[in-house]
Amino acid sequence: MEILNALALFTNFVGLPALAYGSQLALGALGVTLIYAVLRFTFFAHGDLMAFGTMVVVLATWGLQAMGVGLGPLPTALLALPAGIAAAAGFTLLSDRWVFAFYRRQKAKPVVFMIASVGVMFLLNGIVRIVIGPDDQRFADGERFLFTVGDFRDWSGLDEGVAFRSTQALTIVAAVIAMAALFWFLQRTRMGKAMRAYSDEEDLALLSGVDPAKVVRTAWILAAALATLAGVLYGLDKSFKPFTYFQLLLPIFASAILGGIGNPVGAVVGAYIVAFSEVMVTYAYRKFAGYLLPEGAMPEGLLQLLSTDYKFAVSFVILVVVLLARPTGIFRGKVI
Amino acid sequence: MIRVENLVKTFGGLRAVDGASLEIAQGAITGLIGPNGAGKTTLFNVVAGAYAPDEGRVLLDGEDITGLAPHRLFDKGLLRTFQIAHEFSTLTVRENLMTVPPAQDGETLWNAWFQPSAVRARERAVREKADEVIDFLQLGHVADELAGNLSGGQKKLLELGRTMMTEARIVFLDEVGAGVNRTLLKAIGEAILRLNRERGYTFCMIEHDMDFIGRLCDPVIVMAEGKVLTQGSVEEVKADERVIEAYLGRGLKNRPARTRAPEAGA
Amino acid sequence: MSWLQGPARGPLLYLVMALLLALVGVAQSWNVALAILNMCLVSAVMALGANIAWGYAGLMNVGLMGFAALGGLAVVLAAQPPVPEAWSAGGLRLLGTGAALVASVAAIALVRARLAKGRLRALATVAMVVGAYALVRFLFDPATDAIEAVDPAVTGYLGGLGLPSATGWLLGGLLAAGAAWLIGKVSLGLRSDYFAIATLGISEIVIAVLKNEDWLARGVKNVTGLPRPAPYEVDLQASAAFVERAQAWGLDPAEASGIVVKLCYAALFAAVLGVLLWLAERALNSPWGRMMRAIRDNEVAAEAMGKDVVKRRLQTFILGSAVVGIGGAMMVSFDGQFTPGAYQPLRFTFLIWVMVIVGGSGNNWGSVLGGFLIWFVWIEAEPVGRWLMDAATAWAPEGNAFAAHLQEGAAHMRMIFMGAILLLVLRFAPRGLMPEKVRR
Amino acid sequence: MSVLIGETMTGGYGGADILHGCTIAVEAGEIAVIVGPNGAGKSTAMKALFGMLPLRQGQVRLRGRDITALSPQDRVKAGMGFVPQVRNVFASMTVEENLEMGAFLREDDFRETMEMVYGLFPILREKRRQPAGQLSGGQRQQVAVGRALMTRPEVLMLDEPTAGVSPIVMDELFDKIIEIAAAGIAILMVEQNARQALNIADRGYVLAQGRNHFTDTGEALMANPEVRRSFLGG
Amino acid sequence: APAQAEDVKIGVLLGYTGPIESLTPGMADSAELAMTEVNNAGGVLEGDMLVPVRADSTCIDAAAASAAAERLVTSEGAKAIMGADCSGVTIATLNNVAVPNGVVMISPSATSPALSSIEDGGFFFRTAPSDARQGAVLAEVLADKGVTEIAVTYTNNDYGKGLADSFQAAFEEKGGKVLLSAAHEDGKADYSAEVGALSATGAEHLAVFGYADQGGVGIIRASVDSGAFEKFVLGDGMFAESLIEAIGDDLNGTIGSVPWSEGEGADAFVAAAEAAGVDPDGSFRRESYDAAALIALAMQAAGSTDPKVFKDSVMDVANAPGEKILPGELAKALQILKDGGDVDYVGATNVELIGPGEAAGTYREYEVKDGAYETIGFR
Ligand SMILES: Nc1ncnc2c1ncn2[C@@H]1O[C@H](COP(=O)(O)OP(=O)(O)OP(=O)(O)O)[C@@H](O)[C@H]1O
Ligand SMILES: Nc1ncnc2c1ncn2[C@@H]1O[C@H](COP(=O)(O)OP(=O)(O)OP(=O)(O)O)[C@@H](O)[C@H]1O
Ligand SMILES: [Mg+2]
Ligand SMILES: [Mg+2]
Repeated sequence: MEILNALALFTNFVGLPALAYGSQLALGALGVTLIYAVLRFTFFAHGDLMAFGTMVVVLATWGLQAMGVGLGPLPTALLALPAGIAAAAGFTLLSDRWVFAFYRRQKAKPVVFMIASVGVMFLLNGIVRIVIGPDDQRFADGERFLFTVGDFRDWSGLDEGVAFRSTQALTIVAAVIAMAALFWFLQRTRMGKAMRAYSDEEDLALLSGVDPAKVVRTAWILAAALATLAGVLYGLDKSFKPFTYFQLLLPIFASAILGGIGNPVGAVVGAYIVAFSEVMVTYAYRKFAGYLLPEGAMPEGLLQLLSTDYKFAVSFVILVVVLLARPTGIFRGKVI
Repeated sequence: MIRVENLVKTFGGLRAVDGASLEIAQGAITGLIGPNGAGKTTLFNVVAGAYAPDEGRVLLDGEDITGLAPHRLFDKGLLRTFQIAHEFSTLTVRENLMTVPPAQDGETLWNAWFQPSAVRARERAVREKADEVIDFLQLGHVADELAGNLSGGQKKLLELGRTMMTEARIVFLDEVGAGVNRTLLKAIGEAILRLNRERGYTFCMIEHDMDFIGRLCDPVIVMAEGKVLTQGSVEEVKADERVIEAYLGRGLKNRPARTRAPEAGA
Repeated sequence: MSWLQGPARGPLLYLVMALLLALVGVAQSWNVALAILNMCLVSAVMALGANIAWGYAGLMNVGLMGFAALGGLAVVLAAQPPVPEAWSAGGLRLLGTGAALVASVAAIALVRARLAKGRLRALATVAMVVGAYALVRFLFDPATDAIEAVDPAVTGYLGGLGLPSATGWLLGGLLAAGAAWLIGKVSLGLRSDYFAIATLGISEIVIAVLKNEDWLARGVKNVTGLPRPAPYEVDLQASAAFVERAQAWGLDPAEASGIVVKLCYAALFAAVLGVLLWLAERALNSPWGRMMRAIRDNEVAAEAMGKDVVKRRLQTFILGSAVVGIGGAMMVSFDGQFTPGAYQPLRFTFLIWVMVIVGGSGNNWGSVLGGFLIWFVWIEAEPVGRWLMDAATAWAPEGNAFAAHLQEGAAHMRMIFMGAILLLVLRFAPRGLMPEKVRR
Repeated sequence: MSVLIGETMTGGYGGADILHGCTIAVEAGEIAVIVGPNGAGKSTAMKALFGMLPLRQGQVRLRGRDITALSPQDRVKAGMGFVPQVRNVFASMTVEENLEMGAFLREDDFRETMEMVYGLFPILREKRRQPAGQLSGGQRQQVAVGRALMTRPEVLMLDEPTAGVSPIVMDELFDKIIEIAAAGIAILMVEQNARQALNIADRGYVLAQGRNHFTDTGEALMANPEVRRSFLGG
Repeated sequence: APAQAEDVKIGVLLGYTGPIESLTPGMADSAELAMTEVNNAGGVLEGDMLVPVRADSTCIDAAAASAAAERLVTSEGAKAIMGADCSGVTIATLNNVAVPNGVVMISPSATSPALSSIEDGGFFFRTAPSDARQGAVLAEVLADKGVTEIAVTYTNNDYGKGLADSFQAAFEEKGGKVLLSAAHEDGKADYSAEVGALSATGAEHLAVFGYADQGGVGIIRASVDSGAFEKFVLGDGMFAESLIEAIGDDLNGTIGSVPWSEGEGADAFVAAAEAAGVDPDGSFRRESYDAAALIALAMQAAGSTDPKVFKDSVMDVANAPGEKILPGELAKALQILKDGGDVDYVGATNVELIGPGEAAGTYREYEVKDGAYETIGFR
């Protein structure tokens, strides 16, 4: 019983939150990794692209809610998702036409693309805030929980409860599916191979008959879709605020790099490592130990390895340590 | 001068060099041939310090140099070229060459900042030397071109040129001839001979052009599947049935169907 | 436009930059122009530092923020008066902790040197590291607690050495160089983006330490009122001679004092920038610079040509970081305060990168120009952005909901304008305003 | 009439012209070989024929149709195949994927062609699952040629296909090329193994400084003492 | 002869972009509401109209904030600055711009103790009360409720840290115990680590000293979702209607404190704001209104728009004696001052400037009941 309590406690405060947060990062990292894999640069505007796509979804959701359309227990935002994806894809395609295509023709270095993407980031940053404002926006509806702490306690008879939110479940499932799909797409499909070929050796890809325009277009559309999906799921779970989306960028990059950039599986694994290291290293294990240790042996201290002040630092320490052992990430990512 | 003992280098499950032992004699021009993928380049890389071997040792004049960093080996007079050209692409051809001489005055910041005249004097000497090499390799018209813009063959020449910029004791050439025009290659061969005779350079060269090998090398070492297959003079090796089977082949089976003579002109 | 490609391009662009600043002086005020100029100079120093690592050696240092912050910390440590109460409360114990730390590291090194490689050595190392950690924490925690308890609202830290402010710049360079040495040792084995993210991570760690270790520089409680290397405006205004002189020039004393103080800063900053630029140019155009560019282009070949790539990389990384540290120190001196919470990657890392790339990586003068231009735009984007928004909504009648909504977002036009300028400049100068020179 | 002809091609990489009115043509079932010193513009001429270089003057015609303005990928669609001199494999993709990329535009079943390539270069079958970037120099070259063979083009252009391959593989390759040409495909290649190449060539071009210096049958060029001395290494 | 009526520019220096960009528009609106009210009442002095000029402090970038302030003062000619917001940039702009140029600055939100002792030449005031007082108030509230153990989380800046420190000191003095005091960074994506650590203390109450639309709400949401805490104690930064909207019924039972004027001050502000179409709900909006109002009243009282003159009147209008002035009554106040009378500006937050010109503040103790803030009492 005590062991079960300890397990429930751990699941509730470490396991599930880290898994959900990891999945949120993973969806973002998949987009970053895709752009890197195909277009060979670090896309700084990804956080703000997530915000942009989500913004459109929020507006559309409000519209649907006003019309009384809904999905029952599921959030209405899922219904509005295509609108957000379309808008984000439209934006990326336009920005490619007006910005990135030029540097491709110039055969500019990756760092120039990167800085150009910082420019796009500034633009998106302003657009999103002018359209919807910098505030917190809520657009979640439907059932918030699959089961709450109380439900779980009643059901199991344990002292400790576990809560599981529907958005957490959605995010985890979406992350895994997106990873598998992207992996399959890049490895197995004709288009996926064309994309990898294009990224490896652009001129040679042309000589094989690959249509560069199509490759680039597909990459942007997929990235926009991933960004919007990531943004919406995050927003449903927490809330939508543009600044937070920008702040997501660093952990997302860390995840993608840690797993080995360019590799979808790496992005997801990296994301889970970042998330779990944040939560596990800073968790106070006192209560947990209390369940496992004999009666009355509850330790005095908090049994916290590091204070949460250093939570962000912890994930970066882990990042650096992992990179020292595997210099191109866990799954041996690309080096450009 | 160089002794390779039981060298093993694996990549994952693949044993690229699989217990090769060989010796390169002082003052000789040793040829290294073998089928594609025999492990020749990998062997070079291990000897030159680019890879650490899984097993075995490399001795230079009796001293164990296994696993020394490439720049340390360079200091000991061991030079190498790369099969796939490794030019400094945003430096000009001349700068590429001028980079090579070791321990240049201007390569420490202190001198660069506060000893300009000494640096300038040394630069002049290095530049002269570079221009000599450029002339020899017929690269004069591209001396100020970025090395990244050279043609495939020109890059190979530059590879070779770098080894001519400094006093070396032993030079490892990895297919310097591939992609180089045969007339020029002939001149290069003569230069190699001269360096060998006059300055006492020792050479070890990988090459697939048997004429070239034949003109320069003695002895020739044949590698296959990571091991040394045989060794001997060019004639001995050419006559070896195993070498013919694995490497040299027996000439063309087909004869081209000559159709028309080309139109004149153009 | 061909004259824009010739040798006159650089001077011309600098002239344009000077005109832009003069325009601000005339249209807004000279105080604004000088305030911008001073930060332009600081930004130029930071951009120069980033360019040394990137342009010379191809090292993507995305931890600029951390080095800038360390430079800032140095100003606190150099210029603030010491806090004797804090020293007596925990200073000795803290020094003892430091000694214990050094001793432990030495002991570990010794044991590792003595024992043969193997399981025993690994075990001993781990045991000693754990022991050392426990010991250090045992000494460290009470010491810092005692220090932080000394009047936490005002001090609660050890204070500095009470030296002149500008010594902090030198110390900032040294501190950043020391950190760079450590970081470089650990992470220079990594390639391109992996190295970048590692430096980014380490800079976040540096900031986390600065924010949370209050005994060092008060953490998020900030150190304010740092001594200045220039006179105070109020003192000038109080000086009769100054007021008289100002009035003789037909200037308002307050305005004149602001201008004079800013000019003092500008002179100091320009001197530092000048020296650094001279050293950087000299190095780049020497065989050393050629060697570094060779390493940047192809490290495998450079290594085979006898260049000690690892050492040279580390050297360049340290130099570049030190310059960023100096820039960070100058900025803190200019702001008059050290606020760890203010260090955000966007402002202190990526903006500097934008400066380097827009200016032209690999070209010192270009980076400096980039520092000037981008800082200028960063600041002037705000009024221009508002003005643009006003212009864009001028058509609308009073009370138009759409126009009102746009007006609410006027502040964010700043970002749009910033982005637009960045993209435009990069469009017309894809290799930077002053691209790396090809030495023929 | 030639299947592929580049007529009086003039152009370069943005700076000075590299090609100066150079003309290259090849006919169906014919093997044409370009030789010349390093930096003569041979690769540049090949790139120009394939539309990877803007021409200031001259035109490129495929079966009489002017294709000067066509993009490289459209020329592939029109039946041309090309193996560049450098950067001619997809380094992070496996050998098999490299070959598949060669057949990217083919709708039919290409397994047979792949078998043919594996038959020609047996080592590639062994290394099927290995990223091409990890191959030895000669093996990479085989992958590069194999990729182009997968296209089954009407005009096959090879830039130094034998650089770095062993003699036995070179022979196999030339055998195959003769076979392919015999099937009616036009073959244009640049070679520094010039004597072996001219041996099997129907037509040879000697290029120097971006200009045609000699144009004749392979045999005739081999017999020309000046050509031998200046370009073929005696 | 009466001087020509002219425009008096007032800088509104807040971080419109950056970490607290979501707080600032409401603050600026509230400040401008006060100015509009003054203008509708005929302006100050001889009908001089107050013209707000916004400038971006970015909240974090001291150099950018100084440049913006420099522009406000030396280019636009602002006579006073309503701002800045975050303590760091406030101190920088005060030292580098306001004091050198002799311009009055009233910050609605900078709570750092360092500002109390700064050499401001009498130009600096703030309507945000210092943290020390609030910490004591909250400790008292809890002690009265018999709470002896608590976990604390604060936003990792000088406001949060200062409040957490002063609260901890006061609480422990009363015999309570702070089991864990953990910082949280605003604007981060996820707070489950913090909540996990805090809940492991076993404390029943969680004190949150953050911002209602920043990390604070993230902490509360994560706590409620995981069942970590059900009872929250909130600092003033957390007081906002949006918090109740965001969290819903789970917030019931939460207690907290917020600077408030006893009586109708806050309600009057709500009424005045709503009448003008400004959202009255949000952090530091009342303080912003008060700051702007003080500027106007001080000008009127001093009979001058010269900051070097009217700086000395700020304390007078803010404190007794005089007629008490609530939000929406600025017209009346201006009239009284014109007539030579005396006012005691109470405003939305019961402004009472003490010592070096900062708010002493009364606090309203509230509890959330049925999704609404209910006043328990004032301290
Ligand atoms: N980095 C690597 N990873 C995996 N396998 C490798 C790597 N480098 C070489 N190999 C393999 O090792 C074997 C030997 O390669 P090596 O380059 O030494 O051949 P080589 O004898 O130089 O051939 P060539 O004549 O074609 O240049 C090859 O089968 C190659 O595929
Ligand atoms: N990308 C480029 N940019 C500028 N100049 C180039 C570029 N590529 C080649 N060149 C120049 O064009 C000339 C011809 O190059 P090309 O590659 O056509 O020679 P090549 O005849 O193929 O020689 P090789 O036998 O060495 O391959 C050379 O002088 C070279 O320096
Ligand atoms: Mg090889
Ligand atoms: Mg060529």
